[in-house]
Amino acid sequence: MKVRVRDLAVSYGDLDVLSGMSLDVAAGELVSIVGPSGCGKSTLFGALAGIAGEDGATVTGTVEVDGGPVRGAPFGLMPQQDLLFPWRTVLDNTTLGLEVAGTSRREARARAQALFEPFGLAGFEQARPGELSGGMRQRAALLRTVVGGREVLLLDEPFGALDALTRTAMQEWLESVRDRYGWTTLLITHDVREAAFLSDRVLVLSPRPATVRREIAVDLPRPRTRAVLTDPRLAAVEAELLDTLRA
Amino acid sequence: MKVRVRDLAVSYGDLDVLSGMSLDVAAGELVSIVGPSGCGKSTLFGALAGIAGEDGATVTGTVEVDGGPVRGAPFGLMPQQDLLFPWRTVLDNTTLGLEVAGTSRREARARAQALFEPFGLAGFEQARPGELSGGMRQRAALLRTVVGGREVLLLDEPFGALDALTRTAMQEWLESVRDRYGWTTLLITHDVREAAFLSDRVLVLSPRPATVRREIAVDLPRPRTRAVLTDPRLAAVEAELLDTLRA
Amino acid sequence: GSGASGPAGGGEPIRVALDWTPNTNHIGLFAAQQAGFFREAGLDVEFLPYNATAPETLVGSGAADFGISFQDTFTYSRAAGADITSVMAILQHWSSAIAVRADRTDIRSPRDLDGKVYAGFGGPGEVPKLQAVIRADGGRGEFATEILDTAAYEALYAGRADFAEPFAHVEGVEAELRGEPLKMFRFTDHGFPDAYNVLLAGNTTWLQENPDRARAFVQAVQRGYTLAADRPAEAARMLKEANPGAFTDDALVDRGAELLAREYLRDEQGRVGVQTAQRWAGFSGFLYDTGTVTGPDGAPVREKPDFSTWFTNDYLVR
Amino acid sequence: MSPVSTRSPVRTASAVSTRSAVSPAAPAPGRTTLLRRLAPAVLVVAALLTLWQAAVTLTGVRPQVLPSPLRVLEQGWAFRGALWDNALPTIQVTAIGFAVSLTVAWAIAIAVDFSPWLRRALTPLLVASQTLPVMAIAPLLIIWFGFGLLPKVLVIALVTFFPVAVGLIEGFAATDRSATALLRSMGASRLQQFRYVRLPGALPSFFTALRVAITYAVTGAIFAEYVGARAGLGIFMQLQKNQFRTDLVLAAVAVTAVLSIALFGLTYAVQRLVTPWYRGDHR
Amino acid sequence: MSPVSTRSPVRTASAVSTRSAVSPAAPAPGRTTLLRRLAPAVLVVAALLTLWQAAVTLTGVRPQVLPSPLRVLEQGWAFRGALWDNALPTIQVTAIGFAVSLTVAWAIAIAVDFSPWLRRALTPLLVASQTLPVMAIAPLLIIWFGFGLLPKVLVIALVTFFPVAVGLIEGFAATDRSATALLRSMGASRLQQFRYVRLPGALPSFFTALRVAITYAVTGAIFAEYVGARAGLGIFMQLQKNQFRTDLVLAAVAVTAVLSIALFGLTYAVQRLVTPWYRGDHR
Ligand SMILES: Nc1ncnc2c1ncn2[C@@H]1O[C@H](COP(=O)(O)OP(=O)(O)OP(=O)(O)O)[C@@H](O)[C@H]1O
Ligand SMILES: Nc1ncnc2c1ncn2[C@@H]1O[C@H](COP(=O)(O)OP(=O)(O)OP(=O)(O)O)[C@@H](O)[C@H]1O
Ligand SMILES: [Mg+2]
Ligand SMILES: [Mg+2]
Repeated sequence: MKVRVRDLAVSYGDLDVLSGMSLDVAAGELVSIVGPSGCGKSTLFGALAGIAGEDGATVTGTVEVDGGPVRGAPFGLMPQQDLLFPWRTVLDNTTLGLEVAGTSRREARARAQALFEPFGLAGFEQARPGELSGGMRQRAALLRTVVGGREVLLLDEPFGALDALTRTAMQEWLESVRDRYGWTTLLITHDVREAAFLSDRVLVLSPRPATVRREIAVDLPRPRTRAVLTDPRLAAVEAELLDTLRA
Repeated sequence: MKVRVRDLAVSYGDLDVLSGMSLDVAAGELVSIVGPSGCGKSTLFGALAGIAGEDGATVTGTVEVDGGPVRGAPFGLMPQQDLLFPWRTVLDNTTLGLEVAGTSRREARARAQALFEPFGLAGFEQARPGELSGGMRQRAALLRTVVGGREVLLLDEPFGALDALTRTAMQEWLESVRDRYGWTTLLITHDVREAAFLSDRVLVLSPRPATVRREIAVDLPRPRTRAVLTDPRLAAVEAELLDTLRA
Repeated sequence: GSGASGPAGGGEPIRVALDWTPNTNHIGLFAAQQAGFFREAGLDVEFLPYNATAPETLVGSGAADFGISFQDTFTYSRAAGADITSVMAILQHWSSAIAVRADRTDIRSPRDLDGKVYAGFGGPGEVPKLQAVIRADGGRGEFATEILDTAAYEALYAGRADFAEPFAHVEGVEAELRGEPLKMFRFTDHGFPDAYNVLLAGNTTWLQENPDRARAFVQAVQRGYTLAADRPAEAARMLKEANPGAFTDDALVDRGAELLAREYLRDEQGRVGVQTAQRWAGFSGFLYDTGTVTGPDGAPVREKPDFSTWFTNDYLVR
Repeated sequence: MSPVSTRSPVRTASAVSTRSAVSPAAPAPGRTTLLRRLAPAVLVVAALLTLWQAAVTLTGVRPQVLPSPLRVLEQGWAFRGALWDNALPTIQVTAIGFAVSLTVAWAIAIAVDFSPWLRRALTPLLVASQTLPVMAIAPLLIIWFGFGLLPKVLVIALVTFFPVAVGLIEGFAATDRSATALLRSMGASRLQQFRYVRLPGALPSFFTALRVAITYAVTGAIFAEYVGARAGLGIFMQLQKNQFRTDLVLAAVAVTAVLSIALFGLTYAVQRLVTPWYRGDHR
Repeated sequence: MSPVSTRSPVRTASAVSTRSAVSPAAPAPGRTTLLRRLAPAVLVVAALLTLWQAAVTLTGVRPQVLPSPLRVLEQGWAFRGALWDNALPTIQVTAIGFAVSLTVAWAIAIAVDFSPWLRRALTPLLVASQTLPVMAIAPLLIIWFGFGLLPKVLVIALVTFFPVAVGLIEGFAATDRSATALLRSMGASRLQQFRYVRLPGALPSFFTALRVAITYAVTGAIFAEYVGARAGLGIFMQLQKNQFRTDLVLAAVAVTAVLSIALFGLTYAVQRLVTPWYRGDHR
């Protein structure tokens, strides 16, 4: 198992957000997490990335990566609020993860620059984050995360602010490169179709305090193309997810 | 016409965002606006609400409300970034529009409080915005807007961060009360199904610089219920919208 | 004006501005207060709190009626148009002197000060005065000046400066008490005219309008300084009693008072307070000659005034 | 795998139990925490004093030049009555002066925030006001206002209003542009925009400035006593200095320092009360 | 409906053409804008000077107590050589002293930001350092460091480092917690967190503090000259004060004010260079 979580419990003061959550993610797998708003999805990511304590949470439980303690910074987190830094240009925002990892600025810029075109951000390299639209900010934040070169990606609603078209394009981009880089990915989404389309497995969380209520495997061939969207198996997964959520 | 916009053009320095946009919204109508990310939807709202100049835009054109110049503050804007104030509790954030309009604090609180339950925010009245999840923040921002009692609502992606279930519940809530209060509503969304479900008309914008590329009327009975979701006419509108966007 | 009423005419108190925190220069003032001389004269006297404003400015502008002054500051202020008159000489002679540390064997007389560092206060007449003394002693009068104001003595003691101009009866005593005595070169020993080191100045207009109260006040002060000249120990006690908490070192006050009584409070005829035109013309005339005195318009004045209009002995007991 | 308590958030595979990194783990809150918070300061001050004592003892420097801390303490204690009697008027004038100062700073900052014209008109004057040497204006103050409380209050206000005014002005100006825009879209008047956004947004900046200014308040009061005072720590210092009692001057300085530090500490308490939402991470 | 140009954003039905409310509409940028920006200050200063001139003429107050502004100007001009000769050393010592002050402030603020222990240990010391009356420590400085540049530089640093240090410390502490968290999640070291988030986040706060501190720099230098100097504006003031030349004292004060205002203005230029992303709405 790439990531192994056992009995993870997180609370903010009296508010129990996660209570004894356990989950496993295999290397190269894409696991989606769906659940009602406010159930604790973002909190789970915060706990995995080791920063839940930063805003006052009490965290207990075990997190293992590659069967051992977490070493270094294997998680690449794309937070729900994009958290672009106003004092950096868009380009320099996207190189942040690389710079922190010690990549030279020049090299980092070159690598990030290459993604501006497919991310629809070409021409905005030198803009400040405040000059971007909501969807552009989100794409910049995603770019920053995927270019950071971490083993496990934690994507919190990466496509939430995108229109249908841009969204599909970005999903397809992710599907096409995921394999190439061998990313293990955890994806929070509120779009069950997106979850079904992209995932190997989908975890449905219960309302707060969250536990894994149901785990649904998506048995569809990879790489997935637009054709999958009309596959009845996809519709079935979608329906099952909605049913579970409604329960 | 409740709202009449003619030849609205907005640019940020050299970047033309809107170029000669014209549109009309009748009283009580719900008009959705869809368009590619970064095309200028939020900018349009900023220009209507009279605040585009605030971040350096040049605005030309005409905006009329009820056939005359804009007087007072007829627009209730829900911005894409929720803009909850960290120094106010969630409850006091939601009463902001009322307080500005001169409603007493007590009265304002009572009115906002009544919506905390249907908005799934009960128990978080005294929390600070920083203690809310992404979806909860969005709901609080929507609550602040709808409780403000303005004639024209400008909702910028009000349900973007909500899971399918919560989203449906909120859409249904909006549909059920819209009529009662006689709100004229402009809604930005990237969800074509949502646009079709809620709207009287949908405006599809072109990429930047944006103009209205196509206007699609949704001829479905009101009030709309869950049953409409399976109506083939809805599916047809959805398909037409996607097609127009793809063009 | 109304002040022309009898000596007992109450009205507003007489305000006296001090130049410094209470010290032995003020001994007669406080002796007069403690011994009840003011009360006997029917006067209500108020010593203004110590402050950073020159007493000449306060007296000249009417913010005070009398104030402690010095012959050099008086000269500059009066030349610049201040409405002040000297009504009494407090110190009849120079008590301030050129001082070096007693262990400075290389400095035996003022001419050895050439090329040394002077710790000064920034007074306009200081440098010409010292130059004159050094030249009179056969030196060139060339030395560096560091303007240190209140830190001058510390600089002298620490050896950062070579000479300064302290009061023999204050800093001189203090240095001795501390066991690090100073070597003093008196101005008069080196061809320099004697001067009234400390004066009592009054507001000229006020004096003219209140001649009786002025006389009563000045005479009471004169009695106070006479007491200090006759019985310094008693006067020192009064000074201390009048300013509780102001003096931490009894010996400093007592020895200072003793020295004052012995050498400085009386003139050659043994009188207290009396001034002469000749003494005024000597040092003040010298200051005019240096070209550092400026008139009300800010332009240097060289032409000497009639110094006898600057002071009066009229209010004194003769 | 038995649960282990560690301070770092979940970064290890061994079972972790971590509590907020923000409020430091405190076994028993109250007294113990306070002690632990004060310990570093106490240690460093003690070390410095020891060094100073040793230096004085070793070099044998005259107490008129540099008295030992022990001597300062001893003499300060001996003169505690006089110190207290002089501290009282200084505290009084500090309180009044600083109150005036805050009022003036708020008034100016608000006026300037509402009128760009005033901003341009007043800024150079405000800066210039900080260049007035008290010595130069002392005679004017005395002649106009006598020796009462007023001139001293004016000096303190002059010395301390500026940091607060600048902090507020910049705090107001720096508030989130989009938050103001949102309020404008609600039809909020300039006054409402101020009340709902600019004012609360500027408070952190205000408290930073307040901390700077309050530090100058006591020193400003001592300074103000140069304008003329009968009693006060400044007068006491001058009296003792003129008698070469450096030890007592330093004792008065110590009293001043303690007063200032107390006022400085107070600002944190007030801030916590006034801006409960705001948590700088004073780690 | 012909297009009308108005400054208010689209709020009217009549055709509007509005340009950013941020950068005020400027027909010809360069000179005209500058003139319009300076106009309010010039007007107010002129009004005040006229008032002062009238007051002096009417009351007939002696110039030794309060000279008229015209006299100050006239005498200042007559003594422009002396003023210039004395301004130079003051400027020099200001520059050096303020450079040292900034260095110290940054060093302390960074150290304190990295170590909560240091924060607790140093804060009271920093506050206490602001309570040292220069008059009381001047003799010590002379004894230890002589008459050279050093004691003066120390005084300026002492007077000005504190606002900057406090501004920086609080600026560092106030940076967005979630931004720091994001960097931590990237495995950023404490140093990297500082460099990428806390440092840029604190810059606005730094510049606010800088403006307060730089205002004190020139005054601090003048103050420092009390510690002992041969020339300088402070010495000039003392000399003229002793000669009862209030007009020349005020002329020197005016020079000080102009210097301070110039330095103050400079901070805005530097800020625009260093933090181009940051726009407080200095409307
Ligand atoms: N403050 C600004 N300064 C400069 N350019 C800006 C600013 N705000 C927006 N823009 C630009 O205007 C264009 C339109 O932005 P807008 O926010 O209106 O897009 P949008 O249609 O709402 O997109 P999205 O769906 O992603 O939110 C974008 O290209 C953006 O870069
Ligand atoms: N800093 C905080 N302090 C206190 N409570 C918090 C904090 N952050 C989150 N919470 C609470 O934890 C719960 C879970 O929040 P979380 O952000 O994990 O939800 P989520 O599943 O991501 O929801 P959404 O889909 O709306 O983003 C919420 O009830 C929220 O109020
Ligand atoms: Mg979330
Ligand atoms: Mg948008």
